[in-house]
Amino acid sequence: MTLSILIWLPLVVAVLCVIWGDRAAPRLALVGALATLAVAISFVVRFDAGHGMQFVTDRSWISALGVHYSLGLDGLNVVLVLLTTVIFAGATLMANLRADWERPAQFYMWLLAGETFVLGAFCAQDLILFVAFFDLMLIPFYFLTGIWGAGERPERVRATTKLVIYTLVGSLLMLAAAVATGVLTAQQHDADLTFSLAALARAPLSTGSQEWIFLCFAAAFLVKMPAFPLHGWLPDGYRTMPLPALSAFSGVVSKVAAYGFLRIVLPVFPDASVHFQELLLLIAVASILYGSAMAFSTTNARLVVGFSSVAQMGFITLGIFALNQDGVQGALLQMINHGLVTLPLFFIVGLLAARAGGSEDLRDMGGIAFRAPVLASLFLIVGLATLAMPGSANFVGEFLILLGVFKAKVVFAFVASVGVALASVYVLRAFIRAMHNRVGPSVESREVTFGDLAVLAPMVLAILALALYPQFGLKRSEAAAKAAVTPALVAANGGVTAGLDVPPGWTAYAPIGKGAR
Amino acid sequence: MSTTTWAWLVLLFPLLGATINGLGYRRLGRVGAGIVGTASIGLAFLCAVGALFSLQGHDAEHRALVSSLWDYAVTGDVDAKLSILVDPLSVYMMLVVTGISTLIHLYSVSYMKGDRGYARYFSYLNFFVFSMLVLVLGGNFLMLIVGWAFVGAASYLLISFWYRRGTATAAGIKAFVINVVGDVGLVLGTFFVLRHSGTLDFLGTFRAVHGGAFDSHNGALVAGCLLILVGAFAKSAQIPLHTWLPDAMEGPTPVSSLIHAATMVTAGVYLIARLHPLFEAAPAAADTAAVIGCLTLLIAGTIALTQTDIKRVIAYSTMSQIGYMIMAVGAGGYVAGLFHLMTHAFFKALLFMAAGSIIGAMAGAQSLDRMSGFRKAMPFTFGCFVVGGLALSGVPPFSGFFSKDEILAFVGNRGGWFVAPYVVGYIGAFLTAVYTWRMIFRAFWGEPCAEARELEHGHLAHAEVPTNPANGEEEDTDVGFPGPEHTIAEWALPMKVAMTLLAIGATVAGLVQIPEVDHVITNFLEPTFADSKYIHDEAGSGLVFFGMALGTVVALLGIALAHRIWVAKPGSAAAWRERFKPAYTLFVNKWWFDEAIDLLVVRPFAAFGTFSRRTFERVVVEGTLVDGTTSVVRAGSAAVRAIQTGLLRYYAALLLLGGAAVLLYFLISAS
Amino acid sequence: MSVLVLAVAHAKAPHIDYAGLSPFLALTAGAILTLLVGLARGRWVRHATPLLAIATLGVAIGLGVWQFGETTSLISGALLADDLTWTLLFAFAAAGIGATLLAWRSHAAQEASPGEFFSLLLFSVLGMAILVAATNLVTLFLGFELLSIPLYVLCATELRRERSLESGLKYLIVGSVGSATLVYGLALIYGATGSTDYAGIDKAITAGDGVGGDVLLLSGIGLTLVGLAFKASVAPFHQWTPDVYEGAPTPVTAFMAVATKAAALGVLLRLFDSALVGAQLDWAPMLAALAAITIVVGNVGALGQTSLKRMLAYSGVAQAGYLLAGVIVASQLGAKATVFYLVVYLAMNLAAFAVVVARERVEGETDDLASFAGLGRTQPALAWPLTIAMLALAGVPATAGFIGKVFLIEALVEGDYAWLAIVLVIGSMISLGYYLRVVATMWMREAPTPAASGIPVIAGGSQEADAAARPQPEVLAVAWIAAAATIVLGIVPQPLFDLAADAGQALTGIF
Amino acid sequence: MSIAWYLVVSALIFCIGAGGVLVRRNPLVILLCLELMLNAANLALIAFSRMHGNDDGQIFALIVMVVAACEVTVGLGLIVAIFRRRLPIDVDQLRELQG
Repeated sequence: MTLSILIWLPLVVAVLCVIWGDRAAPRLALVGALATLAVAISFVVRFDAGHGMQFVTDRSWISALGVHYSLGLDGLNVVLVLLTTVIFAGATLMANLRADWERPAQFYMWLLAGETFVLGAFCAQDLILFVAFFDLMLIPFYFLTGIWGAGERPERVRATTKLVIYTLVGSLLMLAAAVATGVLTAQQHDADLTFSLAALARAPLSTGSQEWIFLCFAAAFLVKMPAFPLHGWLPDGYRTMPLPALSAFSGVVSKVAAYGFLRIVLPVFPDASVHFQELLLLIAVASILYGSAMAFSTTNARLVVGFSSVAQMGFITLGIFALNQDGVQGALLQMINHGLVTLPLFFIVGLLAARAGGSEDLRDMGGIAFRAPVLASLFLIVGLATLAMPGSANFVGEFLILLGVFKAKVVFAFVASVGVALASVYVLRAFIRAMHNRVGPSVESREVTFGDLAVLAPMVLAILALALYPQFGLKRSEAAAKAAVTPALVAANGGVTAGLDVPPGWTAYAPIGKGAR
Repeated sequence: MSTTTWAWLVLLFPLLGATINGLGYRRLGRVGAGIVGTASIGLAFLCAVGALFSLQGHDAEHRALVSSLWDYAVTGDVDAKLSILVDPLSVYMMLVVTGISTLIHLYSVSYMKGDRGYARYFSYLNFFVFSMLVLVLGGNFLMLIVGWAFVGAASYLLISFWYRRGTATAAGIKAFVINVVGDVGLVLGTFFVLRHSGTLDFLGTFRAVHGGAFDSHNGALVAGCLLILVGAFAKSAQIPLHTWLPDAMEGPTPVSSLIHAATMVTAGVYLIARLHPLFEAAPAAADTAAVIGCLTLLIAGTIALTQTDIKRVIAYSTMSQIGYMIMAVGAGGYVAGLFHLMTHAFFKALLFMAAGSIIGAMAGAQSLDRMSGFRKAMPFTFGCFVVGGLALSGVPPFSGFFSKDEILAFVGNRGGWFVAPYVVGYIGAFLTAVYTWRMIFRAFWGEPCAEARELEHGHLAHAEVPTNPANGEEEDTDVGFPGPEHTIAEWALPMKVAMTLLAIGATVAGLVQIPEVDHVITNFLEPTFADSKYIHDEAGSGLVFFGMALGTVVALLGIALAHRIWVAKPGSAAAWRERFKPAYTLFVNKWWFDEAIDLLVVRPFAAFGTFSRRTFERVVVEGTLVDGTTSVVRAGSAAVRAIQTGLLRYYAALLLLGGAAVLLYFLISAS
Repeated sequence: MSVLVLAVAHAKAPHIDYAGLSPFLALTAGAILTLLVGLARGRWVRHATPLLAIATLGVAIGLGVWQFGETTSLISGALLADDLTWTLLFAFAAAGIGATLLAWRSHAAQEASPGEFFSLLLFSVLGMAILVAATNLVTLFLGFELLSIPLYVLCATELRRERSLESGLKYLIVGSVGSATLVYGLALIYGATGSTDYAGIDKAITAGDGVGGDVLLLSGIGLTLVGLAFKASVAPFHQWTPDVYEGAPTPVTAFMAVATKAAALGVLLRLFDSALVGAQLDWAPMLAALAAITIVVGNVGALGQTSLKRMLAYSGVAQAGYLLAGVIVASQLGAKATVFYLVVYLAMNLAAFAVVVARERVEGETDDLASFAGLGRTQPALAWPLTIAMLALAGVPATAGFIGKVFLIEALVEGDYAWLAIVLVIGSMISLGYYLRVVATMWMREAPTPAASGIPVIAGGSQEADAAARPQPEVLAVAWIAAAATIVLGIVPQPLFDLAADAGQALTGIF
Repeated sequence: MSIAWYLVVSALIFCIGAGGVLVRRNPLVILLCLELMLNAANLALIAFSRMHGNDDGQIFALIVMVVAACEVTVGLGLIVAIFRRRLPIDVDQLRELQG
């Protein structure tokens, strides 16, 4: 069974949804999402942490441009693929709970199409293929937001356009940069034109070209995350997006950006990564502090979650640009954790809004814990996980991230740790404002329905399971993470591998000759 | 059954209790919840005893047993297994924690009867015990931190247990955040240690320390230990991170008694004792601990003198007592500190329970100003309070006397500048006696207040409109907590039993370690601290006896003074207030710590938040980065369309102009 | 007398390779035939002439396929029939067929009698073919005019509509200025090199290795560049484009948009990458600057247009900027990229214009964006092709537009014009603004109340009125085929790559 | 007599034509000016063909003339059509299309 099945299955189901029409679509989509999840699980089960890249598919797509349709799973993306399928299954279920989508067939079509593209981006092992999927990811969310989004039409359309343009701006720069990478590599090493990430990693560019290309990639990824100060699209976009789409978007789409840093930037542009390390760390810390500040000062529940994820992505960036194994491992784990908490959080925001007379303003909520203890407890668990309470996998993630940064640049670790404390402020603030204190004016407390539980319980169980055994993620990614940072380590070490524990079989700076592939 | 299995069982039962109570809150009614809650902890206690005996079975060198379930986070330098470390220290802590907890659960069974959050209460309480046990059993830094944060969370949940009270939720978030600050300190400290020790495992770290891993990096070790102290101070309410503890009194009284007196707040003491090899390798950090503890015990004592909320008085007294312990372990007197930890657990829990009983009699009111003359009305509570008071103020032969005395003797014996803490310690002892007995005299002596008189006629006062004692706002009773009807020890057997046992403990617990007579605790803990360089320096008997005498005198003087002010000459308190006006203002305002922190930390961050949202987001992010670029493009578009006049001749003109420009370029490039 | 005989005897007629010439002849014959048929009376003419036109174009394509791979010089070097010629011929013919289908029932075709309309279309196609096949300045100019003059007329065929006339006259006058400039430039080149033959010019230039100070040649190149850039609607010579596109009958606009641009870029490729390639170092920077200006002006201008045709005109300007990239680098890769993108561009625009036509038939003479509101709900059959076209023009992956851009960027980077690549992507960022606006209008806005569809009489009487909901099948067909092509080429671009590769190989002067 | 003079003259004619296109508002006159521009090119062509001594230029010139004729014809046709529609014969009035 090849990865192609995993990737394209959702799209096939999406088409079926359109064919079979509105009545069948919701269930069909749900089945499709769950099936994809099952396939993903089967891959994770068969994945062997020991052997680098696995389940490789590699056939020439556009030979004239040296572009290959090549997919593969390794430690970096295997768990993220699982996460993606989980989140989308959850999102589809979420959507199923709400019956009143207009033109449901199209809604589910776009949702599942989105899944295909995200999975593609995660599995792609060819630079152009990655870029293609990366840009494509956005289109479904464009339609989902624009057609089914909240708010009055003109504002909605404006918000949607803003969202797409600002996130695609980066992507287009990345397109140019990606092509440049391939061409320049071929020129500088007098090799055949190839965009295979593995090959590109083996033949690094001259520092000069690396640097401008790095900046283009960074722009793309930082906007998509989003990181401060490139988050201008976030407030409107998040306020508008329908919740299922939003939880998928914030849950996994933002991760693709972080993943891109690991998969592409660090291995292919090691020198630039070292050169710009401080800049990126600075942005990361700024995102942490700014995101937290916004999260504990805004009163819109959605935006609390939204800006909290700015802060979380800041942590992830921080870990990646610690440029050492601990940081990267932490970042990878944190991606999973954040994905797992985002969906339930947004779902709970939806439930709270439903109980507060449709308002998502914290000031209109409060005091429902007594009549909705289950909801309160679940919110509490998710909330504590979000603020990375020790005992949650999120903590392990942040622990590793901070440890990595601590080793690399102590100061950043100290400043960033302020963000940990701030996280507790905004999470508890939201929790208390929603669940505790006196009952809000127009609030009627209701317990969660079984349908809601069907969404929440599995996610919470997943969070707890990962909390008990974070090693699940760590042991799978260890080797790959090591490999991903090694080029940067070597670059930082002045290009010599002496005194570094370089993973076996890692060959730095081996130029690819003509006909290498 | 092996020692570690016993220990795992100790962990298991509270967790089970918490889960059962948490999930089955609908099925098992009040009785069920109470039984499950108490029984689970009781079983845990029995298992702890089991662990004790099976540990004593090993010979002294092999009394540090590690057992781990699975890899928790093992990658790179991080080697955290899900492991526990069972050694005399952790067993000692286990016994204290489970023992006291059992009694307090028992007490709660009746005390919380009127409350509709009953099952939730017990599940939280069980969860707390579980967390505390994780803390004391954790075999590596990560496990320690996990337990550390769990107890913080449990404490948060229980502080804001009556979550319809704005004051309670505020106190909860305050406690949680300060504790998180502590966690962060602990984590960063761990990094410093981990960087050179290369392992998170306790025993491994100690081995590395003894192996001289830090000889060349002592700076790092000191920094690490100082950061770890931040964690310890936050948890143990040492200045300046103590401000959450008084507010934490928002929680139900048994909670205050268990978490904020007997167990959790003493975690800092345990931490320093646990990591003593590090601190002994970094004397600067250890001394800091001693100094801070010394300051805390003094400052807390002074504040306690002036507070009128009975629970807050006891809270400050707790701070002060923990100050003693921190001072002790900072100075190297681990056994003394831990000994005081145990005795303090007994008498402080007892005092809180008694206070709870009075509050019950006062229908929820907590202000000393309104209490008086309960002596006849509640003889049992009175008795317990007196025993607790005597123990607290260190009157022989009560437990507090021996433990406090051992601490001071040890500190004094260190000599050098430790003389200062020594003296301060006795001043603190005097203050302790004064504020303790101030409390007792005001509550039990004098004219019986209305509630007391009613109680003498055999029925319990009942507030028709229950109000929040903190700010007097009306409770929102539709959710039925805090319970509208209250309970007092006199009328509730479980409370009586629990308090009696504690009273006995508070009385006799000191006898296990009488200087020159027996050293049960020292002998028991010996294996853990065998590597300490202070383990063997006993205070000379001269110093010991002098200290004993001095302690007794100081305590009695304090009691006498209290009696003079609040009993012999009622109303002379006002005169004293006048005489020491500046001091009084300072104390009654709690040395303005809250205000200072608010000014230095809270406001800046709040301002930052508001600035970000109101100004930066609007002006820079929206205005400049988003709208700015957009408007530039729009302007360009307007320009292009403006040129598009529709006038044919303009087009031709532009065409020719363009042509001319191209031509010009080529001509220039030609020449 | 005898002198005359001698003269005849000595006058050696140039050898003519009729096989190679056949497509041109077919087009000519078809055009004339159509014209004649058009003279006949009866309603059947309206359907006969377009069918004839399509047949002609079909035949031309067929003959082109037959001749494909051959490289023959026709009429003693006046024309060169090679793969570049044929590839582009296919493009022109395809565009012609598309336009014919769109024009089939348009009143533009009815007002100017259908025969004239379609034969003019065919002549224009012929002109394009000659233009790109030309290997001689004279034939170049001839083709240029043969392409332009019929278009001037076609623009004005809706004689009753002022805008149509206006656009016609504007196009004519500005166009003539353009061609005057062109011919003057050609004259100067001839003067500088002494030959009107590409080969000769190339020889002359390379002989005088580079053109260093040759003022004459350089100004010649400059003026020629202006003339051709004008046709390709490259800024700042683009200004006629929006007005003419908006004013002209939509089928004609569609034809101009795709075919004219293809022709202009074809000839740019042919002339600059073969005859003038020796002077590349001199003209490339200028061309690059023009390309950059064009990209910015086009994209910026398209923002905030309410007329879809006008917006497409500006977007066409921008796309011309992209297409120039391939010419500038003067490399095989560049030539291929340009040809590839030309074909893609043809598909994308045909789809878009087809939908516009379909809407016009219903809504009357309006291509106002507002009239597309809610199309996604009311007529998905129309909304989808337009959506695909817009996304493709914006360069979204899985459409041919994306691959075309990748190809162009690759050519630019390889030719050391990375900065232009950046300009290109910045341009496409801006372009998202208006392309997505169209998509949003269709899918995310409410359809206007049916009351709005009061069809003006001019919109063509009743048969459209009852067909209000259903657009004509042939229009729909064009839309869907073009859209499908866009998607398919976006996923399996290889065949088109091979075609482009053959076309590129034809330019032997570059590597 | 050097080629330069011919070029100068032709350039002058070209500019005059261009100027005319720019300043005159009557399409008829504009068409005339266009003729001037084309003929400037013709002059240049012929001059060059003399210079080089080959007759390509002459042929070119002939073709240009033909083309010019076609253009004018079309132009006149359009002008007539416009006149029929009773529109002003003034290019500055034709600004329906703009922006």
